[in-house]
Amino acid sequence: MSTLTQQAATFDCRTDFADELITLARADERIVAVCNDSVGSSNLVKFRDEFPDRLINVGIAEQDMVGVAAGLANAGFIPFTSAAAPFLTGRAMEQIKADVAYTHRHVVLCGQSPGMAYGELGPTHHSIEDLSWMRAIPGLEIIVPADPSQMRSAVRWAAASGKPTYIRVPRFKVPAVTPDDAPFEAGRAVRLTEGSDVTLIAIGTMVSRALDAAAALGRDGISARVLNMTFVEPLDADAVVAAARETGAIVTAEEGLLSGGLGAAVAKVVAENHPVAVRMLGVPAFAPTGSAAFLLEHFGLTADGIAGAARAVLGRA
Amino acid sequence: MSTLTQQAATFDCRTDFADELITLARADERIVAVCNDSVGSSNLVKFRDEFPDRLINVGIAEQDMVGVAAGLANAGFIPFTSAAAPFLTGRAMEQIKADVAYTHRHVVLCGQSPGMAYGELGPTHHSIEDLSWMRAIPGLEIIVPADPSQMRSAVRWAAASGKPTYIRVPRFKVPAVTPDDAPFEAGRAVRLTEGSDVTLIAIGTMVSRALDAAAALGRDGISARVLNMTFVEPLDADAVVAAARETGAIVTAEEGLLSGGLGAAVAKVVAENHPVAVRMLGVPAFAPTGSAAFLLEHFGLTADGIAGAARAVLGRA
Amino acid sequence: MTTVLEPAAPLQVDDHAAHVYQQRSALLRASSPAEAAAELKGIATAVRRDILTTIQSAGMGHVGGDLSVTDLLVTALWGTLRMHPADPGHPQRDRFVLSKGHCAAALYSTLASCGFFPRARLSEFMAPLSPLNGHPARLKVPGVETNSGPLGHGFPVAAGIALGARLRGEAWRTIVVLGDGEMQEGSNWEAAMTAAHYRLSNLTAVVDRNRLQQGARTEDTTALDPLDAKWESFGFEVRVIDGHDHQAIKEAYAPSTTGRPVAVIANTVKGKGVSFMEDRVEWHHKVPTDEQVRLALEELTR
Amino acid sequence: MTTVLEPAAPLQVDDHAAHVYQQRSALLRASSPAEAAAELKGIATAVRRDILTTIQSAGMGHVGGDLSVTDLLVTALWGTLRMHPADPGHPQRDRFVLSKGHCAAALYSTLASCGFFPRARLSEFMAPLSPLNGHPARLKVPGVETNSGPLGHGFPVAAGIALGARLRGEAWRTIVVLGDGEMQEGSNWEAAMTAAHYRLSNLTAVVDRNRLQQGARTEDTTALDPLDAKWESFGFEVRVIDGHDHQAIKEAYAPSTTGRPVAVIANTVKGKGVSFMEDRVEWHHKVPTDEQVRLALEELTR
Ligand SMILES: Cc1ncc(C[n+]2csc(CCOP(=O)(O)OP(=O)(O)O)c2C)c(N)n1
Ligand SMILES: Cc1ncc(C[n+]2csc(CCOP(=O)(O)OP(=O)(O)O)c2C)c(N)n1
Ligand SMILES: [Mg+2]
Ligand SMILES: [Mg+2]
Repeated sequence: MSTLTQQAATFDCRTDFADELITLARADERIVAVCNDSVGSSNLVKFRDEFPDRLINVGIAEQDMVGVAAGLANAGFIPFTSAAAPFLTGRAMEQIKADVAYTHRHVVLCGQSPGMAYGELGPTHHSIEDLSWMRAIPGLEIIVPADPSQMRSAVRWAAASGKPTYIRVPRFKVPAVTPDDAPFEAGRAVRLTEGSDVTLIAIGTMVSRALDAAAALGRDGISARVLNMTFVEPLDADAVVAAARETGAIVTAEEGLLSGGLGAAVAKVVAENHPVAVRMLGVPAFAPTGSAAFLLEHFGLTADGIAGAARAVLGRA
Repeated sequence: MSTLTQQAATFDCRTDFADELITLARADERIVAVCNDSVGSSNLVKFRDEFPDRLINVGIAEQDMVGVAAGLANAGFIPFTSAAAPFLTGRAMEQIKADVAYTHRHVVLCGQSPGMAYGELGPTHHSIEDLSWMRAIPGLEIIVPADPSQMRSAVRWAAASGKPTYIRVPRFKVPAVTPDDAPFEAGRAVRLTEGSDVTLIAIGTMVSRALDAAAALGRDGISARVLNMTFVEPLDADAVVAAARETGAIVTAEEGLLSGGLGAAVAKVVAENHPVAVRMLGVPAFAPTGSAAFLLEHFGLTADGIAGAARAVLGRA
Repeated sequence: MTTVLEPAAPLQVDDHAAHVYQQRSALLRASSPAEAAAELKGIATAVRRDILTTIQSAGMGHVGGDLSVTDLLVTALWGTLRMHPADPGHPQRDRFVLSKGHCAAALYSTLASCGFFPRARLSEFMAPLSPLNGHPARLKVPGVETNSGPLGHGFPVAAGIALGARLRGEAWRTIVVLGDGEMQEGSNWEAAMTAAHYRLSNLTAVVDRNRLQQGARTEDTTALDPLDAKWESFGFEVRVIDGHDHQAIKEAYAPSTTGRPVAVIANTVKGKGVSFMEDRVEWHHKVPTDEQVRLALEELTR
Repeated sequence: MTTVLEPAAPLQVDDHAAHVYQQRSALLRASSPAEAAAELKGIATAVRRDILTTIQSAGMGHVGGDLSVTDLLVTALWGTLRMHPADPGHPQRDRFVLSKGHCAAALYSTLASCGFFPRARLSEFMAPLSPLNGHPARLKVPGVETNSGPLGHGFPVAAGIALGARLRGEAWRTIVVLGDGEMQEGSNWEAAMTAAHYRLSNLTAVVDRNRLQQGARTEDTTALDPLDAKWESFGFEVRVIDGHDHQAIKEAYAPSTTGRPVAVIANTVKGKGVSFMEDRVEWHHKVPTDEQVRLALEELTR
């Protein structure tokens, strides 16, 4: 697979997450970090060294972690609550529902190493469910940054928004894909390439692969639009409808289950507004053993896989 | 709303749940019940009286409840694990994922009083998230019975299936809607009326309302097919594709959020196989105060609401 | 997905009641526990009466736990904490969290007694679109700090609030009231460890130890005793009291003397004050008939 | 949604090793703790060596906790419980649950030593499509009773297994091993209450008390002490031992004498047996270099 972004330098967005958080914390005393014995894996060592009192590590206790964060928000803080995504979402689900979303507290939930980033550690440590789970909580904004610049924007956006927010913090290294002048707004997709035959809608780790797929399709004379959906909630429904109307076919790609994540959100908008053919790529089941890169290949979450789905949806397979 | 089923006798399926479980338990020593201080609200008083040792009440501890159930399955039992749906699903989410689904244990998860059945008790006690949450757990079968006969079939099916299963146990009273000869099979919808203009796909409390809607539409000369989807997982994709192909338009109705429940499952099949217009009815947000009946009206989850959606999807609004 | 806000008439401060509260509660807070007890008892009786009529008008509610927790609530809100009914979001307010949120009627009746909203609104309990939802919701009811209802949520949140006060160097205190059955939730023991580890001496956790939960006695469901030893081993300063003795409650609500957070195990009677409800499991959420309410109110004048 | 099964080569019993295990372990079980200790120690050293090479071939793993739990594992599987490597689903088997599932390499090495599968397969640890996943999965690895990895899951499951034995009138026992940091999870205290309430004397919960968790010492993260008092107040018979003394471990694994479930607090050293790893937090999941493995193996011959 010798395409542009696959050869480009790749970045670990956790560094950007941590650095941006420190920058914000220097300017705003209300910002605190809350974690579950995950100072290291949440990349919060520097934060702790600079703000020892403002790093609250509750130990291995995710329900308590989210409850404590909600309490800190009550006391006027803006808690960035950080844990491995499967434990943050799965273990503290009802706290996220009741204490954060329904109580409407400005708590920022940072799901570390989402998707299958923890590769060999297996399904208990994968977070392929988080987008489906979190989308089923009313009032929660959901951001899936695709590269370092979006990671930083996401942290800033969430700190300023006043809204309960879930952010995936990628561990899997990704190339930079976001143009300097790209918007970072709730409900606003980033259009990365123009295209008229098909639209590839991707998030997170899948965005660079969608770009590579578009390049490959272009070589076959297929004009593919690429949208980075970034905000899975609120979704950019206008961009989806425009894609359906203007390109007539859609492929979605995400590192997660298809039951209720990006693909499901897109399928809903399409089916309700402008029915066209959609193919959804994602993770179909609990993964076998393997590295994150291996598993993405295993499940066809690659540029080839995306391009293949595009050809299939166009009947050119 | 003076339509057939709305005038018919209605039933509390919890009685059927409890009676059927007792019948099975008499014949099969492996059947036990596990609950969270919910002997009364799970309608397990008679079960306990007849099988005092086989009713395991772990107290108010849902994570423990599901873990203990998985352990009982390891020891050769078939645990029917019963709690109010929001606490069973939201509080024990990661146990359901890891201990039941991923470990692949034959545990039957019985979500009592799902949807907005707990009316005035509010969003913390509503379970509008459960279908989206549970669909995002690989390997879990999901059954939403629509009436007493399906409730009994669901209990029998789950006991015999050997599969981890989630069953909604309705509290909101419903009329009988299932013909005697109707199938009860995984992945097989029940076709309740024939129709050629539009298909109404409903589950649980919405099925009788869909039938009423079909009757109302019929009076306007619109021929509506009604499918009771019963198994949200595995979905009857063939019936959905046939509906799309043969009737050209679909309305889904469920007592739950639309992010990843029945509607999302249907939209995926439609968008991937035979794109047609779909309207999805469900609960849009955390509910205000009110009885279950009031809230269903409030959110338009009525025969009128379904009929209106059908007219809208047909452009005859 | 967005949250739909309540279309209901919002609750607003009852100016007169709030004014009375400010003065009387200041005196009660300043009084010795022994001096304050009789007056607190009188307020509690009035609140109990409101609980009964509130549940009567709703035709639903959790009367047993409401009546067992009343004295704990009234002593907290009237006799201990600094509340601001006219300015419920006052940043320096003391915080009260009712973790056993099913006893919303008791909380609402007590908040109304303080003037957070007019007592007359209690009749809207659980009515369509009412702000007085079956479980407390903070965007709907002034004085509610966090939404409760699912058991095991209030204590971690309260620990976070107390930790927040500590981080800000603020003097306000936090009291959280838990059910005893609720202590079966592991989330509470997580919060206990956190509170003890951070030595949150500004936090008081109160257990309404009525020895009954929804379906049976706690000790017949999942035993909690020795509950004092549990709290002690989790690092709390433990005070075991009669949870209907206002003097004892006010004493127990005094700040920590050890630098550790305080656990008050308040021995109570579920259904307290209405003889035919007392210590009977079925009154967890049974609804009294009009005749039973009449009899209960009669008892509650004596 | 359906589960995709592993396309990997399944693990199969190692007949010879299983045969040796049946005989030696029967003798070890029958021996007094003092008699059995030396042999158990020898097996543990061999297992420690396998852990190191297993992690070396994977280039990943949790070596610190693997080495602290080894003696607890070996004494359970070789010296206490009745396992059936040739028939891993044997209905009367004793059950062993490793709740601290991140120490899969220790569990796999021990299971291989018993013959559940050939030792040679250990080199596939975490390889693509290998059954030896980073955390134990029962459909992939014979001898694994329940999938673990997220902390706080194994104990409730083990309580359910023990309760199941009780309900069926079966004599088999259940041992579950927990991390000490893991005890911060509230789900464990829920399970403790359940186990005590049902008086599950057929259940032994073992805490690998190495005083370190992922990022720091337990007492600097969220303090657990007095851990014995916690367990006692939750209704357990508590035995505090040196978790590297095989005699003491075997004694502590003896059945309950009180009718209550047993908690063994095993004081251990994280990284035990490899001097440069011992009691150092960074070895939670640091991976040794080839040279470090060589040095470690050298130490582990002595
Ligand atoms: C997580 C959760 N599980 C179950 C319930 C259902 N429930 C409501 S009240 C109650 C009993 C509570 O008992 P206790 O804490 O002793 O309260 P009190 O006796 O003061 O009413 C139960 C089980 C709930 N609200 N939340
Ligand atoms: C629910 C959950 N939260 C967090 C983690 C990440 N994690 C893996 S190991 C570990 C530390 C465990 O410490 P301890 O229980 O003391 O184990 P040991 O010292 O024996 O390795 C953590 C936090 C996890 N696996 N599960
Ligand atoms: Mg109680
Ligand atoms: Mg440890």
